[in-house]
Amino acid sequence: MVKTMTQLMTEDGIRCDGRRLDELRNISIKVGVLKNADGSAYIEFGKNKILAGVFGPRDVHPKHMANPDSGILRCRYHMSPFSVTERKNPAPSRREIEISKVIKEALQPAVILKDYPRTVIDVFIEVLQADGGSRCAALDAAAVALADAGIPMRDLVSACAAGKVADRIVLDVNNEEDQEGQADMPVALMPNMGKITLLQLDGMLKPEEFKTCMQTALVGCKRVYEVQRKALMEKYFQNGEQ
Amino acid sequence: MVKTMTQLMTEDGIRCDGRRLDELRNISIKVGVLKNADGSAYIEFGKNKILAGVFGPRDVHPKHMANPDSGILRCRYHMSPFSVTERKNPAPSRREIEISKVIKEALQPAVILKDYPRTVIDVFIEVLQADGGSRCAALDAAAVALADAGIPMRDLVSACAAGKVADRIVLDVNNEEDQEGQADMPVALMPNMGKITLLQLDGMLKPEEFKTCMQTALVGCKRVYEVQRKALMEKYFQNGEQ
Amino acid sequence: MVKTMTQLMTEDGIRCDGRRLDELRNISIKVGVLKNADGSAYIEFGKNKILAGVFGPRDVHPKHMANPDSGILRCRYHMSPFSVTERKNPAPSRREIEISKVIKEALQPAVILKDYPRTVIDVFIEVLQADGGSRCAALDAAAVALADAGIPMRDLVSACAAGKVADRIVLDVNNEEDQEGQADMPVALMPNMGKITLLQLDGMLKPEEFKTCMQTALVGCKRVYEVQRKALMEKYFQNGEQ
Amino acid sequence: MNSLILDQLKRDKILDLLKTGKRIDGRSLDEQRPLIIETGVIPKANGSARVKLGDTEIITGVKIQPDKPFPDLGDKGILICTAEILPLADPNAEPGPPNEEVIELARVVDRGIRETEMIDLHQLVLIEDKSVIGMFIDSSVIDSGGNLFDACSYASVAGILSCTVPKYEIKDEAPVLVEGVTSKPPIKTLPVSVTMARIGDHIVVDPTKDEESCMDARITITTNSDGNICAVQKGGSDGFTAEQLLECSEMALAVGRKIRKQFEKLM
Amino acid sequence: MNSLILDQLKRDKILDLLKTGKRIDGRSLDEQRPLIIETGVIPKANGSARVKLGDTEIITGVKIQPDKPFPDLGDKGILICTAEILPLADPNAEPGPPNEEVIELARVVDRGIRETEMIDLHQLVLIEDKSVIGMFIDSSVIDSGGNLFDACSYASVAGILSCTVPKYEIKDEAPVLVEGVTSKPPIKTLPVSVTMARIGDHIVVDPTKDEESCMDARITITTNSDGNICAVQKGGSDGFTAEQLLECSEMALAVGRKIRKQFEKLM
Amino acid sequence: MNSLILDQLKRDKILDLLKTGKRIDGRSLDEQRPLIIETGVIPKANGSARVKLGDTEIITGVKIQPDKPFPDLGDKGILICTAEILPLADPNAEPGPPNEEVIELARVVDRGIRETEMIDLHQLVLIEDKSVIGMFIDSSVIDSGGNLFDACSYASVAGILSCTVPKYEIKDEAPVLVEGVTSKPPIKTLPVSVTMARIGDHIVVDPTKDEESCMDARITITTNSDGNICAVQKGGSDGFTAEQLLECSEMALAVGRKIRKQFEKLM
Repeated sequence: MVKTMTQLMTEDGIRCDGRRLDELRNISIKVGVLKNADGSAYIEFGKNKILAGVFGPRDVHPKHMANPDSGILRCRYHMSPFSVTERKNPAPSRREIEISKVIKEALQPAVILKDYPRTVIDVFIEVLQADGGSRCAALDAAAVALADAGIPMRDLVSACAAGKVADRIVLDVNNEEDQEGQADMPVALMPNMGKITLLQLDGMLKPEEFKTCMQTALVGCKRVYEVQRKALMEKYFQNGEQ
Repeated sequence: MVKTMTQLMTEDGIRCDGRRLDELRNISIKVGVLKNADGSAYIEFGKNKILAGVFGPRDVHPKHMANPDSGILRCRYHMSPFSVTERKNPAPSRREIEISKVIKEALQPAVILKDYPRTVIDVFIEVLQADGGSRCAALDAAAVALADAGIPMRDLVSACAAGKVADRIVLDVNNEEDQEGQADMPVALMPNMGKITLLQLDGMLKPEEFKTCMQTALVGCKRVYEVQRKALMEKYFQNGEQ
Repeated sequence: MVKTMTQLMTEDGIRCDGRRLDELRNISIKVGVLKNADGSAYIEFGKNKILAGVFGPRDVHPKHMANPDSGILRCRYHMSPFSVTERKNPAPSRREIEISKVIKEALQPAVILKDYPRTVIDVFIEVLQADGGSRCAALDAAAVALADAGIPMRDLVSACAAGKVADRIVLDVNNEEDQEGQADMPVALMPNMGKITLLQLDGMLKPEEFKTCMQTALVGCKRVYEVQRKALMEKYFQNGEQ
Repeated sequence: MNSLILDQLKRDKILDLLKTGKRIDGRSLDEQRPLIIETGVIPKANGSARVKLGDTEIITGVKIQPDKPFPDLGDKGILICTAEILPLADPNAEPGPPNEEVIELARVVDRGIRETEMIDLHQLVLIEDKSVIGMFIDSSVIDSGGNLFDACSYASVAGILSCTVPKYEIKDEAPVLVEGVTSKPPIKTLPVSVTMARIGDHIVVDPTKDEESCMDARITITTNSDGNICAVQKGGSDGFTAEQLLECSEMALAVGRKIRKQFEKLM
Repeated sequence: MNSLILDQLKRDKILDLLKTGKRIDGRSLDEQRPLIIETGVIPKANGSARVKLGDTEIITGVKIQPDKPFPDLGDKGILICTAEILPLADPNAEPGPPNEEVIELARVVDRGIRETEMIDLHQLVLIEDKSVIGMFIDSSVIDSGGNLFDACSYASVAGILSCTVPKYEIKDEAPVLVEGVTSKPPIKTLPVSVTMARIGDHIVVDPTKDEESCMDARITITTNSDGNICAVQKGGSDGFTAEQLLECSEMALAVGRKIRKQFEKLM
Repeated sequence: MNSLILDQLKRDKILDLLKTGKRIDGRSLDEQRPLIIETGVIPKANGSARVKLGDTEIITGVKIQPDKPFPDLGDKGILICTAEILPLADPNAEPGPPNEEVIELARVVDRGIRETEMIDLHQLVLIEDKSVIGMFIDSSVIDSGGNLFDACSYASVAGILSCTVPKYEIKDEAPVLVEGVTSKPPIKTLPVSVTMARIGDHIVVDPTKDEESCMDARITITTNSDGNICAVQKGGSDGFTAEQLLECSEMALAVGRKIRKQFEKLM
């Protein structure tokens, strides 16, 4: 198939979807969207549409996986068959298993597990429609869903990617930029504690670009945090009531 | 491949295998054909050749599946690789898993499980040669095998399909009629209690045809019941002895 | 692909790799090559390069597999993807599962399991490069690794194949001889107790050839035993110390 | 423990109310819960729908792509409906390969649409025996509140109705997408699945999760636009009398007519 | 519990009797149980057999269909023997993927037939390197009473002998069935598998399930019509002396001759 | 039980020493363990290496064979790196399908080599869109002593550097091996993976197994010959500050330069 190379950026730094270099895509988060889950959130982040549901703390099955000294956190990141251009096989791919692991490890520092020995907290993420940055958007929804479930947390976790496109560092890489750009760096931050809990990079960055890219992503994480906070406030403290 | 359409019925209602509209295929049932199983039966129903073996009540593995208040019933319907025209992969297909479930649910009302808490009764069905109506024939053999195993039962379960072929309602649909006919409706009946425990339909029936078709199938079930009874009598009460 | 038939033997009984009829390939065994395993050995047997590692006696998982009266022995024979000409899928093949079983049964008579009830001894074998006779070489390494792990044993187990190539009985069949020869017979022997614990045959032998072939293999086993002994002595009794 | 007792109390309440002809949520026995259908919710898919049936919620996406026909079915396109219960939909759902309940769900939804011949599959052929259009209708239960059979079926039908089918041309025997040209799928009839539960001697339409937990048996009947009965599946660990089943078939036709009007608005 | 005690008593009895040269079912040490072979039991298959060896019972079906040859084996047809123990055959059998015992069973049965070169695979080629005939010989144990190796092997051989091979013509490089024309499979030799158990110092032919439960080791030897030894498999958690194995090879030839006469009647 | 106490004591010791800027094996914080690389250890493979990084030991084999390109990537050859932890490498490793840790290991090793564009995949094309050369780089951990990420990456790189690529000609649209003609793989750059652990406030390079058991978080940074950062993976159940990560990136570049010199000797 012949494909014309997408023009990823104009000369004055306007990106293929009209954004400026440091501009996030539209983000909206709804809290408590599911009736069965103990906590839940739905995020639209650009064209990403992602659901997160949390159950727990609850008993562990199989029992031998339980930890007598602490609760455990499990995470499943899964893409719907219709979420991507070519229909995806519903069985979890190796990519989904790896992302499940890094998301779990990004959430774990924020969750206070010690108080719930022998239990599990399950975080289930379903990507209904995928765009660039789905793992960050998934993390953002999952952190809110954990809070909605009343799980005690040290901090939220806020995630956003930065990257390199047409030789420039940009915030919040979209699908086209991810596929044809030069680098993609997803980052997750515990915003109040200043702790980076997820960092990945695919691409090629000079050392100074690496620094700029990370700082750009961290700015994005903090903006995402405001959206997360607002969404939780709207559910829990609207009109001054709990 | 070009295939000439089978002539499914003559104008005076004689079917492709020579039967009349309300005529069953030949059925023969042998009881107690296996030495290892606690109960067993072999049925030939038209060209169907099916074995059923029952084990139990016995301990449940894995143990967490046991029910402290009642026995459980498990059922496996499986087709031999050589049972159909194209060699079948021996791994259970989704079709076999669904049929296993509906057969289990068709037998369950007849089996008195309350008396055997924490145990399982396993019903294993092997279709050695498949023809139209294999799930009904399998059920017929399984019910007899359960009785042969001495499992306490409220009633037998007797199954037979009816269907629509060449615009007419017929009893006991065979393979050609199933594949080229208009509707196939397998039905299972607890004959003494008048309870229908399996009902499926694939095809297209007017509401009045639906009623006729069901009634036709029920007549078939009752005739099958006589064959089941006779087979059990032959084993257990021949010559006046137990 | 057109392939010229390998000349398997000269008229005066010199084989394709230059060996005489009753000559073994080069064998070298190193004991205790792994730090994590409780016992280990590395064997080069012709072009075979095989690692064996032993863990145990240790607790059995899952627990219901434990035997209250005796230890159990488990064995896994596995080929690396790069060990054969065409890259091998890393999932265990049916061939590998069968070989694992026959190796386990060949080692079992030599291992004193009664003293370790409820435990397991795990033997893991990795074929890094495969040549003819890999199961025998694997067994030879596994027996040494068991001894290295300090598992109490009645005897070593020493294995070697014989076969029929160009109408003659030969010792220690190599890859070309295995594939184009007339018979391959792997044999394992407990050398001090004179017990044959593995015997397989693929090919075609007259009854008198069967006898000669087995005797030839047994001679090979005894020579392998000397190599095994020497390797263990070198590790444990070099310079007169334990 | 407490929740087990609450469950038991709820079951007792359901049974008590049914004796007086009432349901715990105030519905009459033959009344469905409100059905809310939203389409186009997954713009990247060729068709999609989000369906709420009471507390049950489904998202369905349709993917359309060229495919090879099944052997011996070279004159027909491919239509495959699947269904899965996402682990976030139900505290008892587990990740992993589908169990027998999910397999039954997916197969019954698929048969309901297939046996009514909702889509004219002959119109999905590009080159006979070689190349056809495949439609994959994947339904995910995102909130489980009873009667997943009907909810998944409605979401699948709505997803199909919302589809735009891309156009393919044949070049060098291979299908090539024609950008910007689409059509509606070739719809022949509108299947409506109606599920009823028997609780004691009572038949209730569209059971909730609580009603399912105390039902004796279940029947799902799919009818088409012409008022024919096209697919039936009995479930549950007890049976029905013939009279009850005939009553169910009439209910399925009556309820089906109402739902079908909602579908017609989507066309 | 009681049954464990009974099992132990039975084992003691077997061992006691063997000391006096007798077996619990009255057979002599080198005597097989009666072998009953019935062919054509699955008319829809291309070949089939039902075999009883004492209390062990097997059903084998043969399916023949065009296939692609294995790479580098383009001048040979395909022959695959499988074996499975149905869960109704044995209280200890479990549904699911085959365990190591079943895999060994299937592979030993397959090798016995393959290594004797029972079938001339070169005659099953339709177009070299492109299209060949594949024969799938699937054996199911329906009653497990010991010595599954020999019983499955006999059922496989009988199934093959009962085959009618359909004729295929090549049209446009693809095989097309020629209706109504069949032939016998190209048989070169008759393999006979003979399994012996060592119990203490005694070698017994064709062990029953009870004898297997107290055997020390097992050996399966397959011979062909010319009296050659073609496949051997030792099993069990102990070993044999060389003398015992030579004794076994003679027994396998002697018993093999008797069984082969039963096969010859099927040709 | 005792070994649990010993483990705890060892962790305490590691933490105590770090407070004084020391490591339990005497290394400085930014010092790697000795790296020993041996190539050509599997002569039957197209390339191979045995790598020891302290107590960790890896064997990597490279297989090169013609393959079909991935769809939409018809102008590139195939490069796939895998990694597995053999059960003999670690008392906690289990046979069976890879768990999430092994999947992460394999994917991070693969990305490190892929994202640096070590190999010019365009040079591995035989016929565009139809036939390409595939390189499979399979790493097996045979002794697990910490920092499997770097050890597997080094073994993969060394395996690739040791490769001889066979020559294929196209005949009748199919690739045919040209015997006796080989070339070196088209290397563009040398990736070096450097893994660091955070233990409390300390960052240590190349953690041992004992250090891993008490680390808070882990970061793996891969750099190329031009001093660019090409792949990063954070792991572990806690995080880093931004300052710590920048410090890590500098360490990765510095340590990377030393390791790269060892690779250059292999070219």
